[in-house]
Amino acid sequence: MLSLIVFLPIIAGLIILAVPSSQKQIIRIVSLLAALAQGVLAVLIWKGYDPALPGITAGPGGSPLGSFQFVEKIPWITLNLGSFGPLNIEYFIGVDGISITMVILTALVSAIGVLSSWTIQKQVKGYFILYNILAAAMMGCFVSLDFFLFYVFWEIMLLPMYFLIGIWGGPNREYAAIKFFLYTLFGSVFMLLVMIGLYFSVLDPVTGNHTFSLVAMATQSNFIKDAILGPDNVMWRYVAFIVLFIGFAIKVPMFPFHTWLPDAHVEAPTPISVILAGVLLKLGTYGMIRINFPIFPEVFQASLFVIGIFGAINIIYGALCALAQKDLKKMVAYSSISHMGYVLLGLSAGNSEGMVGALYQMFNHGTITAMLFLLVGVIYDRAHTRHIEKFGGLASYMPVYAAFVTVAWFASLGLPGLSGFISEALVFVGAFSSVTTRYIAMVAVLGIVFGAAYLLWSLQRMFLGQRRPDAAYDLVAGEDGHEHIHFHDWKGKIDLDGRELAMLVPLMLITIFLGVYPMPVLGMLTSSINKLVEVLSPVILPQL
Amino acid sequence: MEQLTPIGLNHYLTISAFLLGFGLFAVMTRKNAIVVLMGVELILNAANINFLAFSKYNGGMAGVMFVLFIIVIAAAEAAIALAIVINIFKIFKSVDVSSIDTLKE
Amino acid sequence: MSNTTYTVIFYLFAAITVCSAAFVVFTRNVIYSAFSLLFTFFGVAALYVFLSADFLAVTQVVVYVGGILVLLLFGVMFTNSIMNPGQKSEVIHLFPGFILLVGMIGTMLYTFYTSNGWKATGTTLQGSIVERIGYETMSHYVLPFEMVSILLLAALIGAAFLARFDKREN
Amino acid sequence: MHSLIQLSIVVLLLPLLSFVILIFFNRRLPRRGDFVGVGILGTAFGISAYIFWQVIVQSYDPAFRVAWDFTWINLGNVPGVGPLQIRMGVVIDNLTSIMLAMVTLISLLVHLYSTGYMAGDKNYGRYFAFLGIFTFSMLGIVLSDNLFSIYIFWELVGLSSYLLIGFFFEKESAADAQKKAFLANRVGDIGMWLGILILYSQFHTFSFAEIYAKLAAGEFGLSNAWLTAAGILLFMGCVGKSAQFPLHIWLPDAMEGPTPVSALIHAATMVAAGVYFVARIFVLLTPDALHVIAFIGASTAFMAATIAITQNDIKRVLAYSTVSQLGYMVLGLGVGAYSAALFHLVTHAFFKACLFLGSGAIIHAMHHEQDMRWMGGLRKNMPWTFATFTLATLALAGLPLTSGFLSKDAILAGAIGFAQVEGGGIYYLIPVLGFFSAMLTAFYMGRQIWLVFFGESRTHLKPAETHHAAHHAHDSHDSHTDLHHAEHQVHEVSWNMRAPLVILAALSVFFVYSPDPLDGGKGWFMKMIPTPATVVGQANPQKGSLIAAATATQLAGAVPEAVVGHAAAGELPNAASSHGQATSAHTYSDLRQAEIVHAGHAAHYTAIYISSVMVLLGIGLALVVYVFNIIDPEKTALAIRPLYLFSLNKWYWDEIYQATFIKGSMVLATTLSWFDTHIVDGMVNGVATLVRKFAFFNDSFDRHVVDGAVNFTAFTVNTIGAMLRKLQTGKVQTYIVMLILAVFGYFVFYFTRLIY
Repeated sequence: MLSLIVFLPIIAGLIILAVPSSQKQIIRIVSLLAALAQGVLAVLIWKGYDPALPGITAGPGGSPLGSFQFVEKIPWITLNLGSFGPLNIEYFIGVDGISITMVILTALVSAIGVLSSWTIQKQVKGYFILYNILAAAMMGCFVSLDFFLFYVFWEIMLLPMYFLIGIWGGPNREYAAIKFFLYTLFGSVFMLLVMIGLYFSVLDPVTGNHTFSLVAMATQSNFIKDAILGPDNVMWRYVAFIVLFIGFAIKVPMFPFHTWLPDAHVEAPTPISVILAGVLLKLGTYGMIRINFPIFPEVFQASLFVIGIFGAINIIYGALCALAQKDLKKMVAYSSISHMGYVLLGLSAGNSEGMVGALYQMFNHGTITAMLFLLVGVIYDRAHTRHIEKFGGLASYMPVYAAFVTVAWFASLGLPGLSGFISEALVFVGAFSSVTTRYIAMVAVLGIVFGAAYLLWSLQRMFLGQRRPDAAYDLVAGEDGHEHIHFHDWKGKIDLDGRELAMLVPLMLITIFLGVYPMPVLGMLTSSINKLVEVLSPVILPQL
Repeated sequence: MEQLTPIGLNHYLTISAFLLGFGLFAVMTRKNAIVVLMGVELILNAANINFLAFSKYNGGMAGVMFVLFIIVIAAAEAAIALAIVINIFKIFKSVDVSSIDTLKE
Repeated sequence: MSNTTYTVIFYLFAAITVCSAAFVVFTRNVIYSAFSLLFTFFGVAALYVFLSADFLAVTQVVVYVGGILVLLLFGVMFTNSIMNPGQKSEVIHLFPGFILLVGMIGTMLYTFYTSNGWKATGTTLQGSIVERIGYETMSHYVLPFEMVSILLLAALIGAAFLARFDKREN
Repeated sequence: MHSLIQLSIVVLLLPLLSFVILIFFNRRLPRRGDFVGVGILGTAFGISAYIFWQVIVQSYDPAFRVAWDFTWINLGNVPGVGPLQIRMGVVIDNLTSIMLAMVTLISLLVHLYSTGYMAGDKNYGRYFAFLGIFTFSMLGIVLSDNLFSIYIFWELVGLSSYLLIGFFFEKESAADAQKKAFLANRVGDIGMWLGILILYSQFHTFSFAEIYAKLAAGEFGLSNAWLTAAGILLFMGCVGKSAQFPLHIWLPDAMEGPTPVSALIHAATMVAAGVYFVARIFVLLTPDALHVIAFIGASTAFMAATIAITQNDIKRVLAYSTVSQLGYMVLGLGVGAYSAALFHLVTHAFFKACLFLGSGAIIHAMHHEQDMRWMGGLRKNMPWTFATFTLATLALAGLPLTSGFLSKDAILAGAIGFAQVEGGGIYYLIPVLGFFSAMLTAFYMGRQIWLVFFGESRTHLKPAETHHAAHHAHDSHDSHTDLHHAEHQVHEVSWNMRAPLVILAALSVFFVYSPDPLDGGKGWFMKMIPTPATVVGQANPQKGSLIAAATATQLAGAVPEAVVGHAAAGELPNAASSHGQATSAHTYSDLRQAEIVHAGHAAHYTAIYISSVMVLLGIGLALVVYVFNIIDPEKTALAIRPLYLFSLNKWYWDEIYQATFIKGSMVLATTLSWFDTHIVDGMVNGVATLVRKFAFFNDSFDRHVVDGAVNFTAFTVNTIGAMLRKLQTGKVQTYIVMLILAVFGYFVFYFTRLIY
């Protein structure tokens, strides 16, 4: 079932490969069907998921499958490396509470992304093939429980992203694409090193061979004592943790490594921004939770404070940068830097509230930011500019759009009743409850105000007040006496059309519903998170 | 005159050496095919001298017999060679060896 | 005859041989070289006599002077118009030629006079060896003898075939 | 589930229903569906009135409290904590039922009023929808039984206030105002949120009841400083919402919203929610925190009053008076006059709503003229409005026989008592400020009454350009732009705007609350809302209780009575045994509190005298200035110009904030983004450039050295080949030469070997 949901887009890609590139509509419909089927599968998985099983580590009796669900485990690559012993890489996938939310999010966002890709006119065939590969790779990252498999998917993901930005992007796309690619590759090289190191220091408790299985790695007793990353090599474990953390932090993106994000977002086409912000950023934090922390729990405990500091920096720094932006999309990009900061802060809390909040924030940020970027795309399609100062008074002329923007903006600034609030609140609750990060949380709370500031300010400048003299649209007196808005070379509906509504309404409903009643998602998280916190709990801090 | 050294093997060898050298020189340098042939004859004679000298000073008849055969073969050789030279002359209207470089192709 | 005259005569003939050979090589006139070759052959024949191979000396004179030299002269006459004597034949590779001439001769002489690998054994051929040649020819060397005769035959036929003019040509 | 709970939940959800209906279907409904809002609010008010009847009137129980909650978020079995749940719930006690009735009533009246006031606006339906969601959130604050849900609804009222302030969003000023309001509230909410977090981090629960129980059990793990900090931080929420100094700046600007909204949100209910919240958390406030609260309240009351006396916009005067009155309430809470503060909350809600609605009627009649300088002489044209407005003004000024007198006097009495207990000195500043503000209140309200209703109409005096500017300001949202060219015909407003005025004015009279026009303490309200027992008293001995111990003689009287607790339920307690009455509700866990209440009742009549004198003084001053024109206001203004400007420009708070925080954060933001694009990203690009440089160098090395070697080999081979080709002349002799050369070479080699 998981394999199906992972490889369905690939199948769609193959079908598209067969379709002549002139049949744009067929291509679009094929990938839309694939995405919808993915969504259906995701719902089925969600239905069949038993939230009681925690996952994270090996299950009762040390069964290698752990308490994961929908597990598929077959040997993939088995070589005999002679002196290195047998190299066995497994096709080992499965979900637990942490990954299933991300799986659902991925299915949702990629379906939305296909809809939003409808306007792509340039090389439709190639676009959708790459898009489907991307969707498959993302899904694979979230379900794979074998480090090598994870790494493979992780790398596969880069390439389509590079082309999607570099070919279908904005004026400065090559720069952005290369920057994104190099940055992420830089991170994943580190990951590769640590992966190999781990392979040689972990034994599968059952077969007794070296293994890439993340489940086995998550149990400290499976480590060879004097291996390179064994429990004795404290320093190397620290190094590996930091290196791996940087690898993921680049994806998050964490403060010093974040500059690829605004460029990539500004240049990427709308659907790719949606995917990028909606899913790809989550891979960073997901990787930390799934790989980084359980494998090096004691280092994690030792570095809580630092992670928290970086989280707070992300929150406030991102918010302030967003406050200064003139380009709407860039502002949204910085806002997602700020919001991912909440995730880091919640992780740094190290307790259940914080971690649940962090994961829930990942989910909500996925939906909310997808909404934000879609809305930015809507106005960009019409006005061909994203300059905030070039609008004003739009609310009078595009009421539906204004309403959606208002809800999305308020969801993003964490208004109660919308899902963003609960996750931020839980993050702060956790961060404050943990003695380590208490004062960090006190500072990070400022982010709430700055967030409100830049969002409300942009809202005012674009939608409230009167039309600015240098606005990107004209006002023409309609036959009914009222003034109507007119965009140059925009034939379509002025206000949101059906396709855009079809993209936005589901996201909005999810946002509101999860803001009122979060348990559908939280219920899947809690047991896994509590287990994770137990796994991370040994607070014997080995001194470096 | 007693102090004159008696004629020994080396004297003959020396002569043959000179003949050989001159013969080679002729073969190498002269353009006229006939002179080249003469060079060849000189070389053969040098060889003959050697054979005979060794067979004289070492006893045995092998050298003598060889020289005999060599002379015969040299006669045949000379006949054939001259025939060839004449044919060459007929084809190229010249006996200039250096102008005959069809081997190059 | 006394040892001294013997030696003097040897040197005389040696000088004739070498000088005439040198003249053969170094003169530009084909006719001259042909004629000086005659002297060379004579010298060599004389040396044969010194080497107590009188029969061979005779053969040398007969074959070379009587046969080969005549052939050569014929060749010369065929190929060069006899009307203008003193016609020259050019040389090539003069420089490597000289180098090699000097070099070869030098090395050989050096070898002969430094290496005494072959000291003459006591037994030397004495007196005439005609009957021994005959004996050897018919005993040991009968097969080569026959071969040579066949060869000669073939050579004569071949030479005749090669050298003949055919009507069509002129 | 208790039946009242069910009813209260219905009350809570009805306005939400109205919001949902109106936001989606208002264009399809007749009259844009305003009747839906009014009808639903009427139902809600009916139900809450029934609850009020049940709880307060029919069977009063001082300890009445029914609560119900459900698991909202279940975090499962959290390691280190055990099963952890975040529960949501509603609670109904006496205070809640009173607040319910008050909120729904005022909301209903405002709905009714708005049908007239907003008639013809192009977003008429949306307006009622917003009113609905506001009422929903406000009721949520009132009903919620835990800090978390209070915070949620706290933000939601912020949202609805944002939406309603910016209802005329075409006006830049409105857009600015709404943003300002939301941000100022957010700043306050941060503090409140941190306070909540402090409590949660200790108790892992948000519920009031559990927190108080654990506090009383002394389970608070941190030091008392943290508890004080928690109190002050929670109070910051009130500072933001109730526009206390220093976050008061947003409320006057909020008057950009439609006037009924100002009446409902920015006078009666939402801004009072801050006070209500402080009352909810009153029991965990340490004396230090209370001192801070008291001082902030006093300073707010004073500052706002001083500003109000010079404002010309009729709504701004009322806005500042609101701030000032809120300051009173906070002051009351701070000094421990718990019931008095809440009493003032209720009374103020009614008469201030009445004032705003009245001013709305005036503005409506004056065709959106808001500047009092161009009004005047309206009493003849608008008698109903005049009567109700004046009555409410008297209540606000605090003249006897009005509700405002009862409550304000109670607060001031508590302040005096507090000052006595705390040992005088600086603490006397609080009652002094209070009384002075009372005088100022009387003065500026008298000024307003006079400017608006008496004298002659001064409309024609208005400078033309400002006149037209005013038109431009509002004709984007104003439907009736007809009479602007001609002289205004000012006429009384229609019934649906008149009725609320009358009702509210009627609710501003003393007998609604107390049989004794001079003593609110005898009224039902202050009897039924007694000061709750603090839960931090014994846990942390503070100055107050030490003093209490020192002045044990007084307590010798108070405490035993408390212990005996002669529950004087029926008989009206008199001033002599007032402390007995006060303590009869329950026994105080903190001596200091008992003492303050006692002293407050003792100081009751002093307060009455002083405040009455002050009020009369103020009104007299107003008369002197504006009626008899003995003092010319303009001349006075010129005489004390600095002070005048200081007050007119609202103590320059906006400018200060603009210069410090806003500009500061903007500068910081631009700096950071410059830093981001130039330094951080610059580093990245720098590294990239370095790598590129190295790559180029590497490339050239490759091309010239490595590749060069290959080419060189090829070249050499080529040349050698070309050289050797020369040898292949086809001349036999050449070959011979070579052959012999070889042989000779062999010779040479051979012989050289022979030599050695």
